[in-house]
Amino acid sequence: MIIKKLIRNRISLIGLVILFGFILVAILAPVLAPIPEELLKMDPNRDPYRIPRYGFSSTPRPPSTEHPMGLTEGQLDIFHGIVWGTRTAFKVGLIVVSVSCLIGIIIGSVSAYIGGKFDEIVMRFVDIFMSFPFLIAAIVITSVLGKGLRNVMIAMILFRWTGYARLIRGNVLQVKQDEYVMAARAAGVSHIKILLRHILPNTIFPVIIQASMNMGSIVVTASSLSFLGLGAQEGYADWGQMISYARNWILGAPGNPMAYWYTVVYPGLAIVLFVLSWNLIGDAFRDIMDPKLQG
Amino acid sequence: MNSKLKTLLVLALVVAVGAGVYAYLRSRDQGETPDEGQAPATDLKTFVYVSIGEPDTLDPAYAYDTASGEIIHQLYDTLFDYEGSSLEKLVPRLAAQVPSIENGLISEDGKTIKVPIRKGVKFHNGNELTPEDVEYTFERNMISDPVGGPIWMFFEPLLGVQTMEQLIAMVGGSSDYTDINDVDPAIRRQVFDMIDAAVEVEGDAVVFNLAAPYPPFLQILAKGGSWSSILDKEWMIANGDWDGNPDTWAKWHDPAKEEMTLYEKANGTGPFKLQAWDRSGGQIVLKRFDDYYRGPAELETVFVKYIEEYNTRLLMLQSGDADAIYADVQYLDQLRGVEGVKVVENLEQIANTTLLYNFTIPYEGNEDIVGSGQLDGNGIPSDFFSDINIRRAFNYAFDYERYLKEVANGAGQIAKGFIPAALPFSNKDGEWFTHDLEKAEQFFKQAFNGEVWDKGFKLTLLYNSGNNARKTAAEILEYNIESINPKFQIDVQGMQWATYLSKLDQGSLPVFFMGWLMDFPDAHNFVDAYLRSTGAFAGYCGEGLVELARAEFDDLIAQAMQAPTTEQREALYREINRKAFEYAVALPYIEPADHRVMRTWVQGFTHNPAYSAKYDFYSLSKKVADQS
Amino acid sequence: MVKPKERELLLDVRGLKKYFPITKGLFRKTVGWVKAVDGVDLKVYKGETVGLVGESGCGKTTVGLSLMQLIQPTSGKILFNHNGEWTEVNAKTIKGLRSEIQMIFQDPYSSLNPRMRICDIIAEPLEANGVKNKSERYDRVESLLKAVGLGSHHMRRYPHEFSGGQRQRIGIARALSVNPSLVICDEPVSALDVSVQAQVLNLLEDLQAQYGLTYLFVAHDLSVVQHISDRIAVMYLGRVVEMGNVDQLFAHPKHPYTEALLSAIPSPNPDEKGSKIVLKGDVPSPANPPEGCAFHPRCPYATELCRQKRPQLTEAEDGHEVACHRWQELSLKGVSISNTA
Amino acid sequence: MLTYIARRLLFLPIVLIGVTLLIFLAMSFLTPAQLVSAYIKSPEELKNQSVSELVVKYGLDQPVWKRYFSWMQNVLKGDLGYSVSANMYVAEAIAKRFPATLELALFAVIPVICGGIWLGTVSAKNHNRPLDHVSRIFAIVGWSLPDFVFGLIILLIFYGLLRWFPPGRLSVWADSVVLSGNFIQYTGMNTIDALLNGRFDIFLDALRHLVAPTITLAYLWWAYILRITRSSMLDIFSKDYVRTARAKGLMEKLVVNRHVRRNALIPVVTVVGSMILGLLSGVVIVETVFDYKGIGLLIAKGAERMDYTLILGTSLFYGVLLVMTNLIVDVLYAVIDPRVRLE
Repeated sequence: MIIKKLIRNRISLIGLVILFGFILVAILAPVLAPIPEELLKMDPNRDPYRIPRYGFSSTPRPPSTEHPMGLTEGQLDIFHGIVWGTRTAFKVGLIVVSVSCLIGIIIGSVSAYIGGKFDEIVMRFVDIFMSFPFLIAAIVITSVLGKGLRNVMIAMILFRWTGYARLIRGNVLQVKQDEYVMAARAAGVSHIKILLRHILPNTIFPVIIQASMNMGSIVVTASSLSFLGLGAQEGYADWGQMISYARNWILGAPGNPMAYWYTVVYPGLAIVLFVLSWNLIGDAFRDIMDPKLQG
Repeated sequence: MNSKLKTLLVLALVVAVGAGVYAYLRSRDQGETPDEGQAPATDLKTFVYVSIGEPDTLDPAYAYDTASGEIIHQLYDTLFDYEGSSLEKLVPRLAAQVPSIENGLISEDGKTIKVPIRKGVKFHNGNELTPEDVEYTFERNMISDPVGGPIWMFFEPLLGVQTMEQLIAMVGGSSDYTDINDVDPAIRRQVFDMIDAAVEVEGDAVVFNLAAPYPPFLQILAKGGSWSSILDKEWMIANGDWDGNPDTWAKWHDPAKEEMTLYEKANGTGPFKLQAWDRSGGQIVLKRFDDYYRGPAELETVFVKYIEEYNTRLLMLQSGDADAIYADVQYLDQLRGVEGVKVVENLEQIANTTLLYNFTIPYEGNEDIVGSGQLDGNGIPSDFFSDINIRRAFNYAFDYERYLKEVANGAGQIAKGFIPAALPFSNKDGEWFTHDLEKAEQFFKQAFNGEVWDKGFKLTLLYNSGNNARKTAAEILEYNIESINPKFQIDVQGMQWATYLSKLDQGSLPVFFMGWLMDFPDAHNFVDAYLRSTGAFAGYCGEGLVELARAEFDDLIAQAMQAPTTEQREALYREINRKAFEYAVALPYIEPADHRVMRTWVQGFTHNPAYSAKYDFYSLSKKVADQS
Repeated sequence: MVKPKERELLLDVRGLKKYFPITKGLFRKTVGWVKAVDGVDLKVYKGETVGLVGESGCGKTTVGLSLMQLIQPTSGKILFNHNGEWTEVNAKTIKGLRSEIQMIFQDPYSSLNPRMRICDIIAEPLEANGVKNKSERYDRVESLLKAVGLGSHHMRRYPHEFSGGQRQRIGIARALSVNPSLVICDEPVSALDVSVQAQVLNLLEDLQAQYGLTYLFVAHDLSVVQHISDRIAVMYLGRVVEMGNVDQLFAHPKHPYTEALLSAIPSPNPDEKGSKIVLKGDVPSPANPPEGCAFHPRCPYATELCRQKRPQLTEAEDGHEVACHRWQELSLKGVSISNTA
Repeated sequence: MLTYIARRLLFLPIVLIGVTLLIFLAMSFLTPAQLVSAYIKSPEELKNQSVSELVVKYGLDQPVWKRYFSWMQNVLKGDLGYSVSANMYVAEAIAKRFPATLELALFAVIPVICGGIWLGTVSAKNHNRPLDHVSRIFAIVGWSLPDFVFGLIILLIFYGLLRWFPPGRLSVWADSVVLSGNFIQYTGMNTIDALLNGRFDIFLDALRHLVAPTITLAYLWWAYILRITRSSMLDIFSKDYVRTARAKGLMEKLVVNRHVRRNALIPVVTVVGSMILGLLSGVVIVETVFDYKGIGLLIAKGAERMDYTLILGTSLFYGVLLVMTNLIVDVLYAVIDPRVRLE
């Protein structure tokens, strides 16, 4: 029913089409951008996420028949990076959103359900996490655990769950007062079952919508971290990192500001479209789910 | 609420429009159209240099980084300077004469050096320079000796040790103290007496008493070494620094950098005075010192700004807001041939970059780097690089030409040994490794009795992330070694600097990159760093290297310093170079050249590779050729 | 209807109190108490229906929730006759007593989880009380649905597909699923249309007969409980002010508050002149109840004594208790049951 | 209300202790050699640096709890320590850098809020019509753009091509005046200081440097405000009192102005609080691109170098800022919306 409505809404249809395109690219990545033969010969276990480089000079090279999107700084193939970066984007987005959402939901709902002093303490704990500067956290975590996408994800998860925790807590506080919860307690249902069966199904939806809308911003945040040198391993297919490779070429050559346009336009477009699709769907989704906004 | 909102909107609009109109008027004011900006944005007496990385400190006893040296260079003078771009020929500055054996100022045994001091030189505050100031400068710097600072360069020639700690140990104290105040006062007094005796005033001259002959000593005192900047004793004492008292000096030993007197103050004899170090604004403002003894500089004001973002620096240069900027060598393509901008390239630099091998790699807690720790194709054994064949194979596998051409953008030359070609006694005509995959294969086949060739290995090659050139060097090595045998696996990984440093400190990196930029232009500075068992990097290279260095290099290096004639020195360095090749101690691959990026209106740029400053502002001026 | 004394006592509530703290200031210091229930004694016999009546805020729902231990009483004893053995109902024992005491909730719209199927809603107490076998549970659900007048085809539906009356039947089925002996009905019909109310009440009566249930029936007006109750307790500001069997209480109320409540029952007889007693003022705050008899500021018969001394609940006649200083002097107006029947 | 404020402030020390403990906990995972990287910036500086000596000199070999207590003691004495990466005492660094960021945030907030609310209103009034779609997509694109890409484009256009709005905080000539010693820096905010010193030319110069970062921030944040305004406006549109007002035949403009906007702004207030917080701490990248020397740059640099005195000091500062901002928002909320009561 929701999907039908999403399709009928023209704006969200655009979002769905773009997203579907990305999913297709992600699935077909090994076909679209296989590891070049000669590299595979040298290293049969080569990680496909590692972008092949075609030389060691840093100056980018424009698109050609061999490299349809050109080579970015360090002669890395932009097309390969974009295609495999799609998988990275989904991976990062889905993992960060689902894990932080899960943590937020557990902590927020339990805290609200138990209530009282416990709730107050947990909320102060949330405050502490919220006042911890995210950037510092990301830097410290990558120093402790090492550079790489996984650790960037851990950093993002650590400081994203608080938002979900707050959101669900508010909802649970409301639902907790409903009579069906009382009825379940009167029936002697255990607290865990009450939470799982009665409270969560009636509170989780807004959180999930929120989470789906965050998919996009997580990819942007990850790319900002790459800009600060905290993101994926260098040379790893990640859009944010590809943009940061373009960083010093954005201004082009003097007198020709478009000299290196391909280094920034392709990865930039990938990020913008990806985020846009999630936001369009999320926005429409919210309109649909919120009966107040109907008509 | 609504009317407030409107007011805010109107306000915002007014601000925006006002700013726009103002900007327009300003650009008209200066009579310039946005086309490339033929005139500097600032007047001809103001110079703006946009660099990266702020100085650590302005105290010559502490400063050991190039950014600090850059500023100290402008504020102070030293006893000598190099003539033009020469590295050997010295001219007197605050000294009245350059000492030599010929003019009798250097004793026959080379251990006593007398330096007559120039008269009539004024400090920025008007005080006149005296020989006591010079004596004070060296003694004060030696008693301060901040950890990791440059003062070892005084200790080594004058007292034969590297640090204050070693000096205390030498006179009989324990070197195992945490606080200098715990050291027996008698020993402290003894230590002071030795420092005191090392530098003495004799009439109008200062006498340095060396522990042993030290050929590059005068270079250590020359311009380019910020540590030899001459201070004003009277002013220093007035500002709370050590007053020359032999018993209280411990109070000024190894202070925190921010507590040092000259941390953000300066009173030198240099051509520029410090007007402000605006740390919150990331800039330093220098003003011309009108009483400079060589005549006032052309420029009145110099702004050194620190901006990390390359794009911003680039745009500032293009618009004429900056007269010169720092740019990485890999972006020079964008700058060459730009109207109004000149790129001065291939400036000689006395430095090299090297890939060092760890002869004894620890296994415990290091599994993420050494893998299985065995020669089974999934890792490397602890003594991997102790096998000379492995080291030779690596050295033959690296593609030096390609690095120079593609990564270094052609700037510099391929290293042939540890002593840069620009210095005397280098290995430029000797035998050295070249890119030769056949030889590399041959050595790999010999390594570990052929086991390496059969089983292969897996090696993690770490670099500190953000350093693109080193990453690429690692990948060139990876590409070449992997192409020799598919069982050879090299995994290139970036690591954050803090973690990298920590790993390095634990000695757990199997191979690592190091650069060495000279302290003073002498072969000793390089062989000491790379080849001596007490050298700067030996600690990171494992016990295996230390043993090798002790057995093969230490004596040769010491002899080379004591050699009475240049010919004898040369012979000894030739032997050192030969052994370095024979043992394939490490993989030096480039001696990078330097470059400058400035506007064409900048005149008078000179270059001396010994200078820590990229620009000697005293020699610079701005002239706009076409003022029609 | 049987005389109460011949019956076996099922529930004995003694001095039940529930105070909610009022906090204030920086450190949440307790500065007072809302005395929602302030010493309630209540006896319920097997098989009977006791109505608990009072205006909203008088504490009647709190009594119900306290009995179920859904809120913790401040003090007092709740004793329950569990197969001839007396058990004190508290947080520890309530687990074992869930299958004995059940509750029907006020709002059929919010008392059913909108995201659960009917069969699961009704089976939930069974599951919680140890019936592990799923088909056994569903068999029971099916028979319960039949008992409350719904069909087995309703099992797989969701609550929003039902009307209010049907939902309340589901609520009843849920309460009965574990075969309780005592059912606390918390205003089970107040949210329903008048036409449906009677159906539900009749169902409750039928079920009582069928399963031998005992009801504690909480309501805010007397007209509802009149049909179904054997005895009625009238509450005012956290205390029981009058208690007796339906005939006694309706015909001869002894407390002025009961009289006022009775007068508010609309009479179906158009000839009878409505002489509705309108009480002055609002119900006082339970945080700050009046001195003396809590009802005195609104009582048309209040005297100086009422202002000073709190009357105790005393037995006026057989099984008819009242808390009023003047019950003997006053002759209050009741209603005849036949009239309203 | 006063007790509410007092109660909330009572939690401030708890939050602060929590934040700092958390940082120390994280630090305890780091080896002393990792912490030394605050003092050694690059491999080139390893020449004669002895990592172990520096560890001893700066007490980095002490157990974490010991360092925490000695740090805490100093904080209670009012000493936040010295930051190696900033070359300043931490308190001084915050005092000098924060006004710059505050100035930027304040300037950015005006167009962000005004523009965002205006767009949100337009969008809501034209619900599901092309104008709604256009303004939403416009805003979502802003939200989807990585800020450094957008910032660099703005820099290229307004400085590189048009030369209108240069990077930095002041021009060289203005810097000369400010650093000459005759210019008193009262607040650290250049625009205000310039007016207080009676230097209108410097005021304009400061303003000129603020325009480009402001545009960047505004564009990136518009989507946020737009979305909130739009949905809360739509919410209000469906309310009975608005229907009544419409039914009365009130002009649409009056309906919007009198009934809708005021009520729709209530949720915006909460968002503005968190937005200002975000602006105050999260403008690292805009500050980097426009060389705007604010606190974001300071923190990024400090964190990169593991300068833990700076990290702790700024976290403490931000903890205070967060608690205060949240408090102000809550109070403001209660003031605007009579239904909200603070307990």
